[in-house]
Amino acid sequence: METKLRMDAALFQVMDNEGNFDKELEPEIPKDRLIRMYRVMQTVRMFENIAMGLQRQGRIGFYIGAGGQEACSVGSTAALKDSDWIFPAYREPGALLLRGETVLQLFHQLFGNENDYNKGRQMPNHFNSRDKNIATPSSPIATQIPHAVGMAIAAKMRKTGDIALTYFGDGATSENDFHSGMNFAGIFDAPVIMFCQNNGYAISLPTRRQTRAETLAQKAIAYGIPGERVDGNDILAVYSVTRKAVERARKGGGPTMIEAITYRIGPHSSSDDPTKYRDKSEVDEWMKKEPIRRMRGYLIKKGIWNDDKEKELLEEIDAEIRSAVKVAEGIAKPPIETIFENVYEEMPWHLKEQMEETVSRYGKNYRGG
Amino acid sequence: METKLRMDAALFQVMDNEGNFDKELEPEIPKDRLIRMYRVMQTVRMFENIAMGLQRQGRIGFYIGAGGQEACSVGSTAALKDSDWIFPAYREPGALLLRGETVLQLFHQLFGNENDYNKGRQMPNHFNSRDKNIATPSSPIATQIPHAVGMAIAAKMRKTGDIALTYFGDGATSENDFHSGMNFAGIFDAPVIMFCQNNGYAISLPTRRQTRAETLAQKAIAYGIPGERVDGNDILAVYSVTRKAVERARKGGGPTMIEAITYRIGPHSSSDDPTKYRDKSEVDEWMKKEPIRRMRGYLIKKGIWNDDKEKELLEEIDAEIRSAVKVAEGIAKPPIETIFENVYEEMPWHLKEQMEETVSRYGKNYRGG
Amino acid sequence: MVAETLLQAVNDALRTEMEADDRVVLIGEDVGKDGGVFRATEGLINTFGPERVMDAPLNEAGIIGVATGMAMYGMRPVAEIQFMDFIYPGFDQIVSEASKIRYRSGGTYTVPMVIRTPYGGGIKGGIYHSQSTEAYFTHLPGVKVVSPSTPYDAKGLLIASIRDPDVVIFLEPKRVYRSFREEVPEGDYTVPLGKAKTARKGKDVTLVSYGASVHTCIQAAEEASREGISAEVIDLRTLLPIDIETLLASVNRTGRLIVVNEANKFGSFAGEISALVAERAIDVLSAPIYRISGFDTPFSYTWESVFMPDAAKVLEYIRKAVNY
Amino acid sequence: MVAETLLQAVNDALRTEMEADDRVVLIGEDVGKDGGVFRATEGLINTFGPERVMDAPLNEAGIIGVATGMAMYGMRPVAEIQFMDFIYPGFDQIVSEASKIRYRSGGTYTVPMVIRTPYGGGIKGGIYHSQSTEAYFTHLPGVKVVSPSTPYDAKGLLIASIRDPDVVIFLEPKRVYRSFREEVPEGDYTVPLGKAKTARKGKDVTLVSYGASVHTCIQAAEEASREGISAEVIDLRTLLPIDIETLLASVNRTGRLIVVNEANKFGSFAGEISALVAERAIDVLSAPIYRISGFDTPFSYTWESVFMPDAAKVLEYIRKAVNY
Ligand SMILES: Cc1ncc(C[n+]2csc(CCOP(=O)(O)OP(=O)(O)O)c2C)c(N)n1
Ligand SMILES: Cc1ncc(C[n+]2csc(CCOP(=O)(O)OP(=O)(O)O)c2C)c(N)n1
Ligand SMILES: [Mg+2]
Ligand SMILES: [Mg+2]
Repeated sequence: METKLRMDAALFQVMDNEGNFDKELEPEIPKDRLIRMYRVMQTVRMFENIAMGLQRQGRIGFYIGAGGQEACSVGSTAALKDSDWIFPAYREPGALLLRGETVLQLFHQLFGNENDYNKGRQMPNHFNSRDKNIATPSSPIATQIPHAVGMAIAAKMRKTGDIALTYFGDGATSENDFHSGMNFAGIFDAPVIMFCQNNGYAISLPTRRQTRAETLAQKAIAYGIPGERVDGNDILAVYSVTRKAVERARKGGGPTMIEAITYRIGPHSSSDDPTKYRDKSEVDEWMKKEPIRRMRGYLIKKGIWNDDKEKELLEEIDAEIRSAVKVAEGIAKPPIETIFENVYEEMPWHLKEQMEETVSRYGKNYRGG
Repeated sequence: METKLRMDAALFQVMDNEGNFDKELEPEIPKDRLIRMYRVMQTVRMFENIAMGLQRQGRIGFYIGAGGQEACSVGSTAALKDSDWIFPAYREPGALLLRGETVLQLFHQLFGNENDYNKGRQMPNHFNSRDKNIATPSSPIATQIPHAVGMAIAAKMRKTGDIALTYFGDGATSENDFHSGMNFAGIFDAPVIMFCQNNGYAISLPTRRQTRAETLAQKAIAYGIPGERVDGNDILAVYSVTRKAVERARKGGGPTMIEAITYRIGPHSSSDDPTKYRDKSEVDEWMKKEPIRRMRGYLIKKGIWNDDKEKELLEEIDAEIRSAVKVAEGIAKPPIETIFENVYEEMPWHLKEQMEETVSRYGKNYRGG
Repeated sequence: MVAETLLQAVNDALRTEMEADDRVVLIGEDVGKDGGVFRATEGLINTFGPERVMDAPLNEAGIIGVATGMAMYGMRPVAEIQFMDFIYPGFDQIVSEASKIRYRSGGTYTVPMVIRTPYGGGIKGGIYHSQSTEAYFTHLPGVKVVSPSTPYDAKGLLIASIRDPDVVIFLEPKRVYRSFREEVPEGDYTVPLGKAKTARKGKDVTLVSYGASVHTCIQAAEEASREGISAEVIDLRTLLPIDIETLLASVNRTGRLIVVNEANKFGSFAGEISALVAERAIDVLSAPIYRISGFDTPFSYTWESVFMPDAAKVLEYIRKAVNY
Repeated sequence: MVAETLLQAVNDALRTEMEADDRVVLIGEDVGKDGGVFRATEGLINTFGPERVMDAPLNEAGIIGVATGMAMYGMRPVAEIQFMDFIYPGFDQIVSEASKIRYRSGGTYTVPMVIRTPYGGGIKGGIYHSQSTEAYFTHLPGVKVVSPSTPYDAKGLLIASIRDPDVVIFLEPKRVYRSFREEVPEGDYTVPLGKAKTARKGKDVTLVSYGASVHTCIQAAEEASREGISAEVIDLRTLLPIDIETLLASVNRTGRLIVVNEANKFGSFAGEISALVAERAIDVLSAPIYRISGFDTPFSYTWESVFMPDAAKVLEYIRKAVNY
């Protein structure tokens, strides 16, 4: 009659803060791929620095960064096939970039210009890419989780072998849609990965006030599915843990929840003042575990990286970003008619009427003054 | 770094199917109290038989029974003080009766007459009793769980020492309000008991299709709170497990979730046909574990019960119920004006207008034709 | 042709589309073995198996959210919510997600999904098994809202809804589920979304309604005709987008408008209909625009029949409008 | 008297009531140390401690459901939902529970609770930080719906709401949060629920509005006066129950009605206002009842200023109404 439930609350790690790594645990990732992953991490970080500047200058309306969390999205996306589906939140530009989305395209989104896939309808950092199988995020927290499950169930019905992965934060685990998604995933054996970036805070609320559970991974037990904990600033560990979950899902083993322990270095968003709720000493402590430095340490120790390459890379990225800003900022807003499009496949009479009235007021193809 | 989480999935039991009991585990309950508990169990069962008959005759509109689950509500309510709060679902007439609510009052509710506390506004079996600290249930599943938590937090603020207990089913654990309630209970250390009657089905859905988790009690792990499993047809075990949770809550130890394994003998409700989704053999199997027979066996083995007493009791209850039906059925509906009352504390103009129009159509104090 | 109840017509539509299109899948509580608490999905699991007739756990957000993900992938999910009163735990998935996915993604993702749910009074369901809250959906850009009043329309509208590229909230008047039978074509046909039906011709006053109340209006119109009053009855069928042409054409002819529904009156969809006419045809009106709706109270168990507008009440307002 | 912004007035009201009544507790996301994302609860945790200023986990159903339980016990919880756009995960707790507890229990249990939330556009919040969905609450028996447009009213209405024995949905126009200051009495005063305010007297046309749009109406009315048109502006303040007397008295005088709000037009609360007048005062109208609202699309990030009605648009309709 007696069953014991157990779970390792231990954190899976492959490398230390300096990039020293455990050869036994080191995943096999081709050298070029490693460098590409590193490049994307650096791009995300530099992108953020520049975007935050644009926000402060009022050139974009808002920004919400991923600084400190780059290993999470890049490491886990690297473990997927490009045909797998990703349901992001707002801290995963790394997923898009690793899949080959351009920096320019991301800036189209930030500026909400007419090349933005979203047609300028969403706040900055709501990146989607249909072409790259990356779904359309919204602002309400956790709502994408059941979508990922539905997509995974559909892919399973269609026997494509594709799986879905969804990103969300520690705060999101309190939301109802987390509960819905986890439970449906378990019951329908969905090939889906629930990737939780536990960055210690939901805006101002520390994780220990978000739940009385010691870990977030143990929430998986409630749904009878495996839960894993990984050092989210160790990209090799993130890769390996995700890989394992991917294999399980692809083999019909169902869902996995991954809790990646990480930290957001900056504010929650450009509207946030983190000094209200956390100490500088805490940030300093986490800076030692910062993922880009660790990855660089690893690459150097493996002998595939050096200072020259670093310098060259940073210059390249910087140029790419600056040129993207220039181009994207120069592109016009989507025309005023786009307000009324895509509400339905066909525009119903009342929207046509509203569009006509608006166009009569502002002019056809108006793009702002 | 390593933490092991564990939980006993074992079922706590004090007596077997014949009422043979473990002296070590036997709780201390005074003889009169035991007999009172037994009486309430029998009342619930006989009440149901008669009410289902009334429903079939069209004298009441609907019925939803507790047959087979009597030990759950009676055993757990017995472990509370009368000043503790109860947030019921719809299978807990036993809780009301044990607290001294009358059979007659329950029939007022079923007939929706003017003596019904609800003023005839709810379907049958939505029993509340403000006087007995039993909250007002609704039909949506699981919504009462956060209320119980809020009440418990308030009682803690007020330092009354009172706690709250809420009842819900296996199906309810899938609902979002379960997730909300469990998480808030944990975080705010609420003196609350989450009492889950796992009767194996949510209408037609078996529990193993409700969640991939092996037990429902393990869901507590997701919230960092203790989870217990108990034989829900063993009233002594239910009493003891609840008692432990009550003590923990009263001492400031916070919430407990209890999963009581039980079975509903009858249909989900008077609208349900259980032969569509479960076999007779399953019902027969469970009849062997039926809680009233077990309790009777225990009382007899303790030497405080016999056939004469049984006969007398059943006659008494039968008379009580029949007289209650007669009285309640004869009482008029609440007057038509009650449609408009209690929407707000003071009736706003638009409701007054609607009431006046209605009264002008049907007459003042109209009670149906 | 077979004589079917509205409920059977719903079942027929589901079966017809599931046979025709293997992207159509059902998901909901008790939709499998049990065949749904009203039996709308009866027998479908035997034909199409549990993969396409998905018995869901007790969680409406999951039902709608998971169906949304399936629709984004290209399936055609039909989600059942057991009673409209229980749609709210999944409301966010409709309001924030399904309805806005096409828009927010610039049209790159779409959600061709139907959410079916029984609504309205008439089964002694009390507060929580009787509500008509269509106004929460008619105020939501990105969804269409449909409600049939007859078996023929139910089948044709449901097939059209399943084929529709947008989110369709399909409201089934449970009071009509088994109230009468009607000849319904076998196999495949559609009734187009966005088109109202003139259920009864008339020239003195226009009654606009949908769902179960349509029958109340027809009854009242027949009684009125005995008094020499000719009432037109319009069955909207689709609430959003509303068929403004049929509505205005009728009011322009009759000069009088009464809107009838079962919802709580204040802020209901009847107000929108009234406002549309007050904006576009005020000059033709020779009487106030009356709305006959449920009371602004929770739905009453005991007083169900008083809560829901009946023909007598509608007749009273017809007289009032004509004699104004 | 102190000069306060609307945001400060909200903070002041909370502090005033928390000092006066220890049953008043706050619960919401980031309301503690952070002082709320808009700073509405700034400093309160220092004075009243974390037991009365409860930082909640990220779960709106829990915030509202737990507050409901506290209210049933006799506390006076004030729940904050960070943005109105995020109220939907907790919608069921409002629609099915808080609003119906008094009724369904025959008046034996009550829920004296306030749910505060910022709403409307004006901060470049895009689809999900800009919505005005008051129509979902004005259609809900059992709740009152309040929206202030000025600091003075904000403080007085919020104190009145906290003292009210029913559930009050308190909608704060975030566009007005910091847009101007006004003299506000120190300490305790109330502005009664259910009473509209004539924000500007006029005789040719009645503009009815609430929240941020009131200021748009006033601006338009001022521009109109330069053209010799005298527009009256009514600030409803309480949407439910609506102050029908003030509304009808004004329309009876002016004979023309324009309703202005930011919500999606179709099915919005503006329709209810129009319908009330079309039902009760149609004979006095010398022009159609116009509604100026947001478009029937999700709220637009890029086109925010076009989405929200501006004074120019209101002026256009004033002219239209007067010249009809
Ligand atoms: C339903 C909902 N409630 C509240 C918010 C406001 N909000 C935006 S982000 C956030 C915190 C999210 O925390 P977490 O899930 O840990 O993600 P993180 O931002 O830390 O990556 C909150 C409360 C929201 N977007 N959606
Ligand atoms: C939110 C909601 N969804 C659906 C229903 C319909 N419904 C009524 S009872 C029930 C099953 C409940 O199962 P469980 O929680 O196990 O309780 P039991 O009836 O077995 O005691 C369902 C689905 C409901 N009442 N509320
Ligand atoms: Mg976080
Ligand atoms: Mg059950």
